[in-house]
Amino acid sequence: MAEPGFIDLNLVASTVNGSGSQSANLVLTRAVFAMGIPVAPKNLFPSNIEGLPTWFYLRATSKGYRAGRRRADLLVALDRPTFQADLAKLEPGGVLVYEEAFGPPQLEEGLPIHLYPVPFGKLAKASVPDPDLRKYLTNLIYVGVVAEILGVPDAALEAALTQQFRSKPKAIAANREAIALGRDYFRTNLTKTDLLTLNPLDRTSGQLLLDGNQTAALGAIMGGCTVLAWYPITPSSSLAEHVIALADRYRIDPETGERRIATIQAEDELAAAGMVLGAGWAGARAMTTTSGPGISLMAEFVGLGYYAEIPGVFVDIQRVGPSTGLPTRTMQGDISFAYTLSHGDTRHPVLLPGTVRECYEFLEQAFDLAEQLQTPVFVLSDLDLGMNLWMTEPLPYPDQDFDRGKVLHKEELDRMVRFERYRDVDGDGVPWRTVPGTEHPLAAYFTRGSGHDEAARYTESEETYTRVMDRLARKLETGRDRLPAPIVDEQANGLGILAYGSSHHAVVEARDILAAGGLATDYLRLRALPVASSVADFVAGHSRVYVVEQNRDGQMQQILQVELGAQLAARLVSIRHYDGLPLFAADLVEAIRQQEFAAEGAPRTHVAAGVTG
Amino acid sequence: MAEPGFIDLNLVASTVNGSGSQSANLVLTRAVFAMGIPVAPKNLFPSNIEGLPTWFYLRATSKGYRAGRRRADLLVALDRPTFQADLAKLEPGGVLVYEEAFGPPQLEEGLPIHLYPVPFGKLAKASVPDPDLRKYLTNLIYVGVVAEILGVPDAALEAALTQQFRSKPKAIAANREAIALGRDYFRTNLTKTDLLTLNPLDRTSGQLLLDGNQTAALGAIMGGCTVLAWYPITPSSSLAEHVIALADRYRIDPETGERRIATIQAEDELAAAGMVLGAGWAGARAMTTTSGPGISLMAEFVGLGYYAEIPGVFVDIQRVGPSTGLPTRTMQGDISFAYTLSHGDTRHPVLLPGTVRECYEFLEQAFDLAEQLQTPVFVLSDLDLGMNLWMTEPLPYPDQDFDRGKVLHKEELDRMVRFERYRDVDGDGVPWRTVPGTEHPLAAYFTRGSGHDEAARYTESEETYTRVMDRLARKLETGRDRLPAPIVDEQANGLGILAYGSSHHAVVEARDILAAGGLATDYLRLRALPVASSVADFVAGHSRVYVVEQNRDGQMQQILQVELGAQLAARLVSIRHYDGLPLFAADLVEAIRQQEFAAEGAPRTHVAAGVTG
Amino acid sequence: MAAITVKTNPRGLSRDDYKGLATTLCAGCGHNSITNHIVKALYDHGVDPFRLAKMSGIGCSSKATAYFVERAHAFNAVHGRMPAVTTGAALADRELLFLGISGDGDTASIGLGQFCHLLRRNVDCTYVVENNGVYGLTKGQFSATADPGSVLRKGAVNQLETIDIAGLAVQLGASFVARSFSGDGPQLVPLLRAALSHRGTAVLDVISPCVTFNDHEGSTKSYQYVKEHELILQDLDFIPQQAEVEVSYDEGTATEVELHDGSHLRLRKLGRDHNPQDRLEALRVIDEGRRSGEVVTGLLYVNPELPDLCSAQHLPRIPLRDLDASQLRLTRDQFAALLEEWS
Amino acid sequence: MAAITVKTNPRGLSRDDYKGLATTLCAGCGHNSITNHIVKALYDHGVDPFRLAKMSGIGCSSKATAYFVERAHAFNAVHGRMPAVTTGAALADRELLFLGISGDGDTASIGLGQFCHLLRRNVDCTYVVENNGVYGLTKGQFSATADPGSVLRKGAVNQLETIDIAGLAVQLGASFVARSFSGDGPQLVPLLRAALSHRGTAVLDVISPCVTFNDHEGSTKSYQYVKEHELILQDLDFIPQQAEVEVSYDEGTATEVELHDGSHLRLRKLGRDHNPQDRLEALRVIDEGRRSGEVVTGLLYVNPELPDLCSAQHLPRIPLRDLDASQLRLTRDQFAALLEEWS
Ligand SMILES: Cc1ncc(C[n+]2csc(CCOP(=O)(O)OP(=O)(O)O)c2C)c(N)n1
Ligand SMILES: Cc1ncc(C[n+]2csc(CCOP(=O)(O)OP(=O)(O)O)c2C)c(N)n1
Ligand code: SF4
Ligand code: SF4
Ligand SMILES: [Mg+2]
Ligand SMILES: [Mg+2]
Repeated sequence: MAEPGFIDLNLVASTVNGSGSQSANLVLTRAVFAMGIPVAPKNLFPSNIEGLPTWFYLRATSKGYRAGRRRADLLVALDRPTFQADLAKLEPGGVLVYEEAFGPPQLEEGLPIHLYPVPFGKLAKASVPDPDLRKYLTNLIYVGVVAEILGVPDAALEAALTQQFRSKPKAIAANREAIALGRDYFRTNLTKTDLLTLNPLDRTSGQLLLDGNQTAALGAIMGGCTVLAWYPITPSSSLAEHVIALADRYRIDPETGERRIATIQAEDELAAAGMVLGAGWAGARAMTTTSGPGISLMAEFVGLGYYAEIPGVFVDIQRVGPSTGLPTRTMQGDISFAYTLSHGDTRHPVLLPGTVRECYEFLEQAFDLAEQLQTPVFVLSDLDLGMNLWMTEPLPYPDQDFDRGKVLHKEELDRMVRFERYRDVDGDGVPWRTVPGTEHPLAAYFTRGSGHDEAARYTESEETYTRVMDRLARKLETGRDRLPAPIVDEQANGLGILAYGSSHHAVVEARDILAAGGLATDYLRLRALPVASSVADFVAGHSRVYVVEQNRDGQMQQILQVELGAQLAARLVSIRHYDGLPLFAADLVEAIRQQEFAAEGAPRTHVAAGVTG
Repeated sequence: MAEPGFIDLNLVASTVNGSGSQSANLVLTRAVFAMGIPVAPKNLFPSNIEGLPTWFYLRATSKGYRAGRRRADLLVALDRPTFQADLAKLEPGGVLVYEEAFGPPQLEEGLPIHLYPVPFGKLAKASVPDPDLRKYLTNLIYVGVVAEILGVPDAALEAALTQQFRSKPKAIAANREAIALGRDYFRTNLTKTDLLTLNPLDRTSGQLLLDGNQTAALGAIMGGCTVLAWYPITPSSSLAEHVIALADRYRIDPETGERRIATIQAEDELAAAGMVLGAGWAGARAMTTTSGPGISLMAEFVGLGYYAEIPGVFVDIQRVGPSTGLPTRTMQGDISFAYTLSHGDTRHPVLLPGTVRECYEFLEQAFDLAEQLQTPVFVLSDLDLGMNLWMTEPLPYPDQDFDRGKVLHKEELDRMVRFERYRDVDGDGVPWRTVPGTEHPLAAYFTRGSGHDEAARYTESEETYTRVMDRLARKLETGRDRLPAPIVDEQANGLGILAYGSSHHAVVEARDILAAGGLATDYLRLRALPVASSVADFVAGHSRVYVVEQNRDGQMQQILQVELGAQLAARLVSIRHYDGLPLFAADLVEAIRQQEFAAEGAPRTHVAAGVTG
Repeated sequence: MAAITVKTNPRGLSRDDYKGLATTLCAGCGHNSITNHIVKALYDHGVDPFRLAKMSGIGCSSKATAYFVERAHAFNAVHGRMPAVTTGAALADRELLFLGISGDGDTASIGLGQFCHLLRRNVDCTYVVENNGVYGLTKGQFSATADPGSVLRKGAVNQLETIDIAGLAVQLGASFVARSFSGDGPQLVPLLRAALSHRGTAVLDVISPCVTFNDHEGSTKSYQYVKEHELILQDLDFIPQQAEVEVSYDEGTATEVELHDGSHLRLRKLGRDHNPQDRLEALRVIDEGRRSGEVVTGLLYVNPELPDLCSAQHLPRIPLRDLDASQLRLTRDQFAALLEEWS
Repeated sequence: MAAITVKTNPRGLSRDDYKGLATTLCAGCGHNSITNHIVKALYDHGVDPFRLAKMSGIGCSSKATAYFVERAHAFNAVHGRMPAVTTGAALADRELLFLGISGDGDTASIGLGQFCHLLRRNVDCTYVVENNGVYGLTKGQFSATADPGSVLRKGAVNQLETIDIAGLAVQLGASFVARSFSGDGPQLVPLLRAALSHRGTAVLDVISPCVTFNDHEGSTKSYQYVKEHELILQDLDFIPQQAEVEVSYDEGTATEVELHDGSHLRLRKLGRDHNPQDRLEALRVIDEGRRSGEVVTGLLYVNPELPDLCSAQHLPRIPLRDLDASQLRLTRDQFAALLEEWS
């Protein structure tokens, strides 16, 4: 631990889901956070409701890194079935807190591990009569033990408890006692042999701990979403449920009781997509939230939205595919599928938030973009961003009013002799539209997914078809540089890294490690598709650019190969992580070092499967 | 008309659909064919049942070209609404046969056109009392007129009629009279001022006139398809209906009356895809036939088929998208969408027939491939191949028995101690499977679209997930060179052309024209995805390779850019035709010449929208 | 030029104002007759073209929205998915009058799931199924409403159970269900007007023969068959809200249903008694018809009380698109307080 | 070690041979009880594990196929699409015994269209809906079978009509429809066995409380509610084909339904008369229960005569996969003749 105040501690708690461990994990997280120490919690839970193993990763760093770390300095083992296997997660020299009843762990010879057996079950039994409550509080006992080991003060725990149980303060007492139980047990029965400790810092003041689905929901509300049509699917459900909760608080007219948003649980994702298009066509700001399987089911409707030019916001909280895949693991696997979703020639704007703040901002902007470009707009987040808590600066209040795009009302129509729905009058590929209900004889037009001309009349004419398709391509060009621009950190190093979405956080840390190792890198974080024109400049400015992403096939790598053209494509090196865990900096560093020190001859565009943790 | 016996005549008949014109067009086609003259008929019909304009293109060439030509040497105008507009289709010096009642055409000054007004309506009225029959026979009258103009002998017409009305010979007489009516009218009332004439050749003997859906249906039957689950959609319906017709003739057991195939009209394409997977899982050879919108709806199920490794044949007779698009026009627009259909990392074998013979062969092979690779296999044909008649050599009887792939039966299991459904025992990425109903305790396994290990057990393990996904990637590599190999015509010319599917026929003709103009080209016809390894060699052997395809976004061009890598990608020049008409050689020639004679500076990978006819 | 007087409706619009483009459907297609009845109903009803939204899926039937009221917005969606699109549009602007046209394939085959859920939500719209028992646009395959044993022109016999759209709708608890026949304007027009006045989903299952693919001997959706097997439940009159009752009629034989907007549908019974407010009764007549092969037409079931989706969602009367940032965003204070609460 | 005798069924298999993996569902989940009843029914019925095919969609309920008969093949499809997969598999091998497990979300929300068409085709399978009125696996949102007015734990009230799976099935003409309760083995086991003996689609709508998300006050799918509102139509005994009738019973109170394989289901009436071969009668008891809030359980409707899909398709008895090229291809002569005809 070099400089004073340096902290990089990684705790892993192995419990079973549905046992209330989540709440204990949160209390610990908030307590460390309350000590002014930056935290990065990650929850690895099973696709099931109760009784299966679940792992909680809590990383605390003075540098404020948001990525996780693979190995644990402190492992809390409360789940018998995984007890032995979990030991592999321990760093040598690490600390093991475990249920005494499991018996001593089988550790490989001479592995220097600090063992703290604790009779969690017994302790709980002795003090908590009700079995359900007991199961729950057992987890709090571990918080007490850990607090004692790491030196987390009661004040911090108290702050955490108040925040946690804001809505039901009555529960605080019981939780407090359970924590004390753990602390006391350690004090009286065990002696600290390890050196792990957390000293307070001042690096969290003004920061919030939020998950990306929560901030995205607020973004949707602030973006003026008035129709939410969704179908439950992990990991997107909580986004919709947050929108509904916010709507119940902020969208109900106190006088009339009217609700200024429609929130419909559709019968499936096809229907949800159709409702979004119907609502967008009628002028509402509509969105749907889903994950991979839902995107597949929305394919036909999204093609209709593209060709008939109907605004709509499609949020995909990505999980591991293909098919049902691993519903509770994270991946960036729908990038290329969403980008050109539906049969025929199509292409859609895709926003790629990389932080919980951007989950908020991009959702808010997505509605403007959808109406400006009159087309379905995708927002691709993922389980890691959406369902884990992240430390973030406060969210900004929007500084601009809505931009509803090119909509003609009665007043404008009064001044016109002719209205043609699909005529490119401004040369930017974006036509003007009217909405049903406009009281004017020029307003009406016929919306269809079949061939149509500028006046929205049915046609099978080859010239007209081609003209319309060329305009649609132009329209996306108009969009290209209106989308969130890449964020570039460039000091004219020869080596570049290009990443997007939640991979960002591992890149930040990896760059520090690489730089410390003498390998300085520049960095471009892509925030939308189609790729901004500036990306070509970045790639042109570097002899080699690592394209970092979380999927097997290097989907963004492929998109870049096409959009940047062959010359620049030759400089791209694909790094792929696809095991369902968030990307770890160490894996990324290793992959880049492997490459950099690989035989010059090796074809750089054929990195084998890449990083797989 | 250089060499003796040279013929290149293009006739366009403009009629209304549902009027029986189709039958007249066919008689004329077969008559010319019977004269030993190669024909290439193309039907441009509306997406409607009756009363809208429809154009019939009949090209006759001594060279036996299969592609069409844009301009008409002889225009038959029987549809008043399009009369004037149709005149633009006429070559200068061409011949116009039209309904006298339309009055004389407005032709631009001095355009040398041969006019033959014919009172079709009057003639029909005079001789055919029944109005419905009259409407129908009016079209036959035009056949007579044209026969007289071009010198098509009665013998040829007679042969055509017998073939056409094989099933209902009674109809022949009336048709014959109507034809005679036209011929006589021309003889007695008009004098031939043009020079168009068709002299008999001997270039059609042993050849057949078949459409690709018909041959594909036979391929499916010969390939051992036992379950057809489909949902009607133009232009694929006739394929399914041909399968059903063939099944009714050849799959019914004369004794028992049992039908050796199930043909189910599903409620939609999702269901059709699900039925295919269910049947494939249970060991049947199952297929579905659809077009673009159906592919979109099958996305989720195809992802399941990929991840759970279930064989199935998915036939897409491509039409113009996006969305409903132009249902009765042709395009190669679903290439990239089908190739990686479904969310997450997926990739599917895609067969690309370029002739009606290949529609037969590839369908027959698709069932073997699907079972060998245990995955959904796509066959991408299009409306032009599927619904137009093509001159073809006879179809070969299959020379091999079915290859059912790696299936374990009771007998093999008896000799095994353990069976694991997803274990790569042979190192080719293809595991062994059993089917339900196998009477053995080792046989059963659990099929799912969620995470699974080699033994088909549920798992969320990151290592296992990655291992399985890597094997799936390997499996496709195994498939890569088992798929139909590219057909290469190479004489070490610097310039290459790469095309696939129905574009082939325009390429053949374009190469002749280019060569005649001193521009010799080599040619590779791609017949499957993923691209065979030999494609890289072809591209490496040429300074420039034109990638010719029928879609807006250069979908194959993009796939090649990715699969060939940056170095080779730099040599590809994209030529895109996407107006819904079949590709014409002249357009292709023009596009290539434009490129070849373009300023060296011009970036070759940025051909603007490309050929749009 | 001398002024010529055109007959107009209360809204001051002429019949022509409700016309659409020329049909491209086959001559004699039942769908064309339905189009004409719709024009009359909209004209008589004095519907405001600017508030009318014409919805449809894909099929010959679904094309029909182009053939009436050219001055109204229309949305021709994808095959079988009109219900979802209509639901979204209805949420966005509950003041629009939605008239949906679908086919039996569009509704009972690919669209069945969405159709059922539309009814479950009781979205405020009129949903006309132009039911010919076949897929017209794809050239005559059986649809899911084909009756068992009915025969295609080329001889194929339907082996499967039929899906009775009206019966299904009643069973699912739809709030307005009627069946009619494209050839019966006097019955269809009042039913259409009643449907327009009803708040909630009004299903009209209208037998509409396909002259090209399903009008032959052996079809149960042919003109001939319906003429011979139609069992008409009631004589219907639509009485607009304003109009005071002129026609006097002998008690007992007639009943009236008051609709949501205060207008009435008067039913004069023919032959059998049928109480259209009794769901079980409706299920029975439909089931009996199904067994006897009779085509039971008329108002089968109505429940004017069932709240429609927008009411259940407590949506404001004004279209959602007209809400501005000040009505949709948290205030700066609320925003700050929320973040505070989240911190 | 001394030989221990294990009780076995006629097939010589022990109860354990019908066990599956340990459940991962919540303790107390109704689905687990249903799994136990299924194990008993399969054991009693002497089902051949090698001929059993376990089908399901996605949901807690759909996971249940892993928890019985580990030695049988299983297909856990995508959400709501099990009917299509089952249809395809049933066509491929009509000798397999299909047992499908689904949930109310899987069947009545996303899967409703496929479910209806499965019934229409009368695919030979047993289709169990483990109906808890919510989406368990996604943590407790309402499903389409939630009753109007029922309340979620967090207080949300369902505004929409319920989709009554049994009522819907009867209306669509399904050939076997029953409703039961996860807590009522004595009723569910004979119903399951009858379903297995029935040829065609046998729908069992089984109320199966979700203890985690929908077992509270205000839920109409809770143990408490069902116990208080269950209306049982009959006492049921399943009598295998072989077994001669031992139990004597007083005439009049009991009737028997002969099933396709010759076995019988004996119904001893409780309280009201119900003829399960009368569709209208079935529609009535369901509709009445719906109004009164009673959960009507028992055999609601059965029609052993309706041909199943494979029969309608005239498929051979042997699995289609066992047909070889000589049975599937045209002969060389036929092939040549066909091309000749095409030329
Ligand atoms: C997803 C999809 N599948 C198939 C089709 C092809 N298709 C167009 S219309 C139609 C059926 C129309 O039948 P129906 O709804 O009864 O209308 P009708 O033509 O009989 O009036 C079908 C299958 C399509 N357009 N989209
Ligand atoms: C296409 C798709 N959409 C959504 C989901 C998420 N999902 C999984 S299970 C489920 C609902 C399960 O409810 P139900 O069928 O009633 O089963 P239960 O868990 O209540 O037994 C949903 C929506 C999914 N897996 N696939
Ligand atoms: S095909 Fe049938 S449904 Fe379609 S327009 Fe013609 S008659 Fe009408
Ligand atoms: S969540 Fe509900 S349905 Fe799912 S396992 Fe638990 S109790 Fe059963
Ligand atoms: Mg129809
Ligand atoms: Mg449920």
